[in-house]
Amino acid sequence: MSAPTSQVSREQGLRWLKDMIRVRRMEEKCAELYGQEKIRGFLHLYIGEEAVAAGSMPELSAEDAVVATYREHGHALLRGISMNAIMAEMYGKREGCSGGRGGSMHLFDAKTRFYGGNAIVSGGLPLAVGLALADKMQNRQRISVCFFGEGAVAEGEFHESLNLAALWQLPVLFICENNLYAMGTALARSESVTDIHRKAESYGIYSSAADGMDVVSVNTAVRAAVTRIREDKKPAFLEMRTYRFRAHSMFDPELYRDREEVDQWKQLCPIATLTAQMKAQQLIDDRDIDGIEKDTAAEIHSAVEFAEGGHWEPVEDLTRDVYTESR
Amino acid sequence: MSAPTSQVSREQGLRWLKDMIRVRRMEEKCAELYGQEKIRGFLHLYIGEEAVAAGSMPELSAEDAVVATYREHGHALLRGISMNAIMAEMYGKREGCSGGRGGSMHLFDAKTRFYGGNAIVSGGLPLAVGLALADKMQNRQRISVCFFGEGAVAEGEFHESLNLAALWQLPVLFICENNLYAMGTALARSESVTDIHRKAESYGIYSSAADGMDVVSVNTAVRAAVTRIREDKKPAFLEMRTYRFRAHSMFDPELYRDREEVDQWKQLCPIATLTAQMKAQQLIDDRDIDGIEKDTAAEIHSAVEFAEGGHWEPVEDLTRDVYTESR
Amino acid sequence: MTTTYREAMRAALRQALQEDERVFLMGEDVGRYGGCYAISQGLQQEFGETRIRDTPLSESAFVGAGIGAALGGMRPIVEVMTVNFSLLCLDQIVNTAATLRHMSGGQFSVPLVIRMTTGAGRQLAAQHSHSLECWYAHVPGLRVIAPATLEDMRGMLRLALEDPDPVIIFEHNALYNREGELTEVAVADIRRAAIRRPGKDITLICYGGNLHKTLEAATASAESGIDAEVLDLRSLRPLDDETILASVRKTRRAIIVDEGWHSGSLAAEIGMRIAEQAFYDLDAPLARVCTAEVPIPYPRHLEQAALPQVESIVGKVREVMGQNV
Amino acid sequence: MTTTYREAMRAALRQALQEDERVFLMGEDVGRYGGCYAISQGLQQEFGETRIRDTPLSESAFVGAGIGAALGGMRPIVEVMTVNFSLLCLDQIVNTAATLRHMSGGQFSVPLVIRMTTGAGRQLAAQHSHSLECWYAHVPGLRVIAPATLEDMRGMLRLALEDPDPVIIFEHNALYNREGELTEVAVADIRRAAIRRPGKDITLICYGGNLHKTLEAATASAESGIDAEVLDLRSLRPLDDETILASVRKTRRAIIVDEGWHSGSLAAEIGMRIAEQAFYDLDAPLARVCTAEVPIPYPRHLEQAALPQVESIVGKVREVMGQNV
Ligand SMILES: Cc1ncc(C[n+]2csc(CCOP(=O)(O)OP(=O)(O)O)c2C)c(N)n1
Ligand SMILES: Cc1ncc(C[n+]2csc(CCOP(=O)(O)OP(=O)(O)O)c2C)c(N)n1
Ligand SMILES: [Mg+2]
Ligand SMILES: [Mg+2]
Repeated sequence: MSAPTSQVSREQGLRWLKDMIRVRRMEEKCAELYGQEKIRGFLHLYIGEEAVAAGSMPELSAEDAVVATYREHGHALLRGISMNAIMAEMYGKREGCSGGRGGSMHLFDAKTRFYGGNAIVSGGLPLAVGLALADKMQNRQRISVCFFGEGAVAEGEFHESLNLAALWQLPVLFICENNLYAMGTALARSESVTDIHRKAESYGIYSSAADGMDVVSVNTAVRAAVTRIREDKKPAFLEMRTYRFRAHSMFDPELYRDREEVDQWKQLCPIATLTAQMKAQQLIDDRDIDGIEKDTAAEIHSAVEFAEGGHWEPVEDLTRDVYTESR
Repeated sequence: MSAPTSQVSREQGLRWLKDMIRVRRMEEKCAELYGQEKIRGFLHLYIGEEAVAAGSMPELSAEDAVVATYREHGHALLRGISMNAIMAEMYGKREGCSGGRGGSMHLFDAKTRFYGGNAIVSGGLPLAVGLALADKMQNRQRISVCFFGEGAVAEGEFHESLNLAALWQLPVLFICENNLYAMGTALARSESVTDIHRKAESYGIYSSAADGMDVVSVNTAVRAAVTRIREDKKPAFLEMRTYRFRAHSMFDPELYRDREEVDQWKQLCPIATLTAQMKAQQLIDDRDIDGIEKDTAAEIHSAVEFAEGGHWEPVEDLTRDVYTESR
Repeated sequence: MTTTYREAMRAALRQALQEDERVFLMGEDVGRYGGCYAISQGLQQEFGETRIRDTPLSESAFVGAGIGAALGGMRPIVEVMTVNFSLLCLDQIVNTAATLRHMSGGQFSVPLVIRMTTGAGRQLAAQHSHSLECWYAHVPGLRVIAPATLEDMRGMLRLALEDPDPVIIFEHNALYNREGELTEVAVADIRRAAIRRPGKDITLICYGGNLHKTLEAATASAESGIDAEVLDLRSLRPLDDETILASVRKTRRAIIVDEGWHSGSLAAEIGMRIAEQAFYDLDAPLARVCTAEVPIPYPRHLEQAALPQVESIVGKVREVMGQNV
Repeated sequence: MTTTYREAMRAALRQALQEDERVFLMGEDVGRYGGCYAISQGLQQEFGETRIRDTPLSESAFVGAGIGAALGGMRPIVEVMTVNFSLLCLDQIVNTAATLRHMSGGQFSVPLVIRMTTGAGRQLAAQHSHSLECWYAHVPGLRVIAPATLEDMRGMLRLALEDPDPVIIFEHNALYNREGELTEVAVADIRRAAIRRPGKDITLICYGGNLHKTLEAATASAESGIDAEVLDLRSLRPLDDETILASVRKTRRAIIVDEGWHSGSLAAEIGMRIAEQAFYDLDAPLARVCTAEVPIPYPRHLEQAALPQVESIVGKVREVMGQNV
């Protein structure tokens, strides 16, 4: 795990640290706001898994598309949606990135080609396949990246989508965030073969696994996969081995896993790991981290203010945006 | 292909010949009756694929369960449903094995545990998994066998069902009848990896392929798989490489495959092959075949008579058997 | 011009493919096989495998891929072979196609057209004879249409493709082989219901595959001196209340003919709308002729008995008109 | 005894598991997690992993496996976490569970119970807030029930398990935390609708999650001198026409309250039945209070505005009673 890290430049490392810290702190704030009932509904935190989004997003170009799940705050932020727009969305305000209609599970953004925010497990995979199909049919060079949990692997849509992408040789990058649990269901209770990335091989899709707790491993794997997709015009599959430090959602009493297991994984915190390594290599010092934390705190502060100051959509507009002409 | 055949006994060989000829002639009659509009709706002939059902059924015990598709006349007959009851069902008469309600695609029989006759591609797989689950939960020794075409492999339910059977270690035998086409869609146009039986491996399911045009190969493979399932209490998967000599259904203009391809496969006719081999080994002579043909002709004749003489269910009973209490 | 409904739809597809490069057709057996109802026969030779795209048996994935392709700037026409198999892709249609625009606060429209064959009558038995239009017509975010005339079969596809939101086209299998004169005068419409036969005594409301039975029933009723108006809905969602209510207010009686199962049919929705909005204009109880509450049986006599028929419509007309038969 | 609806359902499950060895519960997270609504918490410890069986995310396969297990002599209770995810297993429910008995000429019954949580109101947004009871209630071969009282939550499961055919139980998420007195006197019933509040001026028909809102609305209406009768359907398929019509014939007015989207709602079916069978007994147009035609929005004020509420029911009551507000 430490080997590849040694090649990290100060600049690169700082960006990753900043990205991961922004996601972490934003979500910690969200949890707090949930307690204050400012955010409602389901809220699924990504805390612990930040290295996956942080290591992936920098490899995409602005033209590429991203499809994610209900655990997508980190992806949305690092794809470039402003924290203001995300926070306002969590509040359900008009200024939110989905106009307030979607909430935590349905962040969308046309500008950055962020296609959600899908709360049906596996529901996003066919969408990503279709986006890639459109690109292929129009001879565009862009790719589509689809994030999903290992729980989605058991769904029929996973199988159908991988087959379709491979059969039609579509530029899709499937990134499975294997955090070992689907709600309370451990991987071994949902898959007869738990080596997820091998499943992609049965469709003839290039596939590999990476340490999802290490942003460098993630980044290396994503870079290789993206290069391959752009060159070969074929899909690729990555399994990111990671872990969520928090409960599945704010309703989860976490009866299904031991404190010790969680604590062990927390030792692998991607932020702490990268920080420690860069410090050990004297690439950064405490002031760098303090700077990031301070900037992030300011960003969060203003995002919360933005959200607080946002507007409720008038009730008269209730049936807006159901059809395009009704706008 | 000829190697295993050399071990066929006269008795064994005659049974297979008889089974295959009964299916073949029955279906030829069905095609004729379809032309006369005695049989209506969809009619999917199994002609060319008889070795699969013929080689499989003898390995099952009376307690085992069978689940099939809309191309199931052969399976139904060789599982032990009388030709009378099958033919009457094709006519839609009360005396049919489904009381006339199902027709060609929905043959059912409680006595022989024949669970249909499912016209939704892949729809039968979960059912077979559930039958096996019930057996496992009740500590019964029986197994469930599920036949389906290679077209079903692309469906999500295929994936979900194989995973469930493997995960829960259920006694199911999945038999994929790979006849290379799903209606007009060639396998290579529906699967990125066309080596079907390898897919089962990604669920950790024991799997192999057999020559579905050779009843001995089929039988050998099924026997091995059934033994394994009964011993290991785990599912198994078989791919039978076969071909349908006729159109997909009576509506199919067969635009998608060449006459030559069909003719080549017809050279591999399982009935002709076995007949020739047994004759060469002087295990049988023309009189044996004549005998089978004569008996079969008589069986068919009386089945048609039975069906002709059957009764239409009165219209007053239209809503019968929708609910159990309405009987 | 004399033509069949099948040829009319094929012509519509051909024209759409010719006029707009973003249009493509995908579905099971639309290419090599020529379409399971032979609708797309010849199109793959003409437009190639990319634009007449055969799919594996993966309803959920290829419908979802259609949604994605629509988002990506294409104008996909996805053929789900029949409504029966659409049960395997309902999640994509309801939870993605129908909701995406709303969930994204209006950022993403899904200009997708889904065609499905619907209906019973061909002795295909319980799993292959559904009429689930009412389910789709229940879902905000979808537009649902059903051609019943040659002109609509020829013209609705183009209108559907112009729509920025997902449109489901239900084509009744009984129509394809029907022949008729394709007039240049009549134009397709996916927004307004059409009066296919004016009348003053009672309004018969129907759509798709039942229009012709209903027209026959109207003709037969005329012999008993009943002048029935026949209204073809065309659009099942949204419903054209204005045309429906205007007709019922005129005739003061209505029967809805619908091949869906009786309970929870689209006929119920239409009846309820009339009951809510034109209660005082009615001179007789509302009525409907729907399919019996039974999975469709295979034998012809039972299947026919289960479905709306000219005779059952005529019988209901007389009943509502107070003519004891 | 004071208890919650959640505890009532858990007690019903426990009793079913204790009384019949063939009964088992399977679904996503019913075991280790304790059920996503904590219904089955503790049951896996008590009955083991075999009978409280966690499934992978494979709605189609495990519902289909439930059908197969029922055929194999078990009495499975399959929990589909919420109705929203049931879109992934509709094929198994409609094309196998509901049709098997009929297709096989009465040879195979499917004694399967499927439980699903339904309804909106918790700000779960467009994909997690469906109320699709009407879809299921449309399908011959299924029995569809919805408990609205503690007694029914406690008692319906047992009756469902006694049924030889597939039964779908819809449990509204808003009920689980509700507390109340579980009386020994009241008994559950899955065949007859129940009058939960007798009244003479108007019948308010509702079910499941809306019973309590409707009762509140009846109480509020009483202040305006309107004596509303509240009818709880209990069974959504088949519908208990007798009880419905008797009530409407008495009060001569009816409003149906239903959390389904307005168009094509179950409310439409009930309204249409009244219009067909009790037309001459009505003194006012029929009316319904349903959910607005919009995928459910996330913000509370919009979600609440989309759903039936005490105020909107009261408003409709006054409108139908001719009280201009
Ligand atoms: C089709 C479907 N079934 C069930 C659910 C309920 N559900 C939401 S998240 C979840 C677990 C998903 O786990 P995984 O895919 O591993 O993603 P993670 O939450 O671990 O990131 C479940 C069962 C759902 N949203 N969609
Ligand atoms: C879910 C579903 N989609 C489509 C169909 C229409 N259809 C019937 S048979 C068939 C081809 C199936 O091919 P395969 O599974 O290989 O079986 P074969 O007919 O070759 O025996 C199709 C597409 C169907 N019955 N079910
Ligand atoms: Mg997970
Ligand atoms: Mg095939």
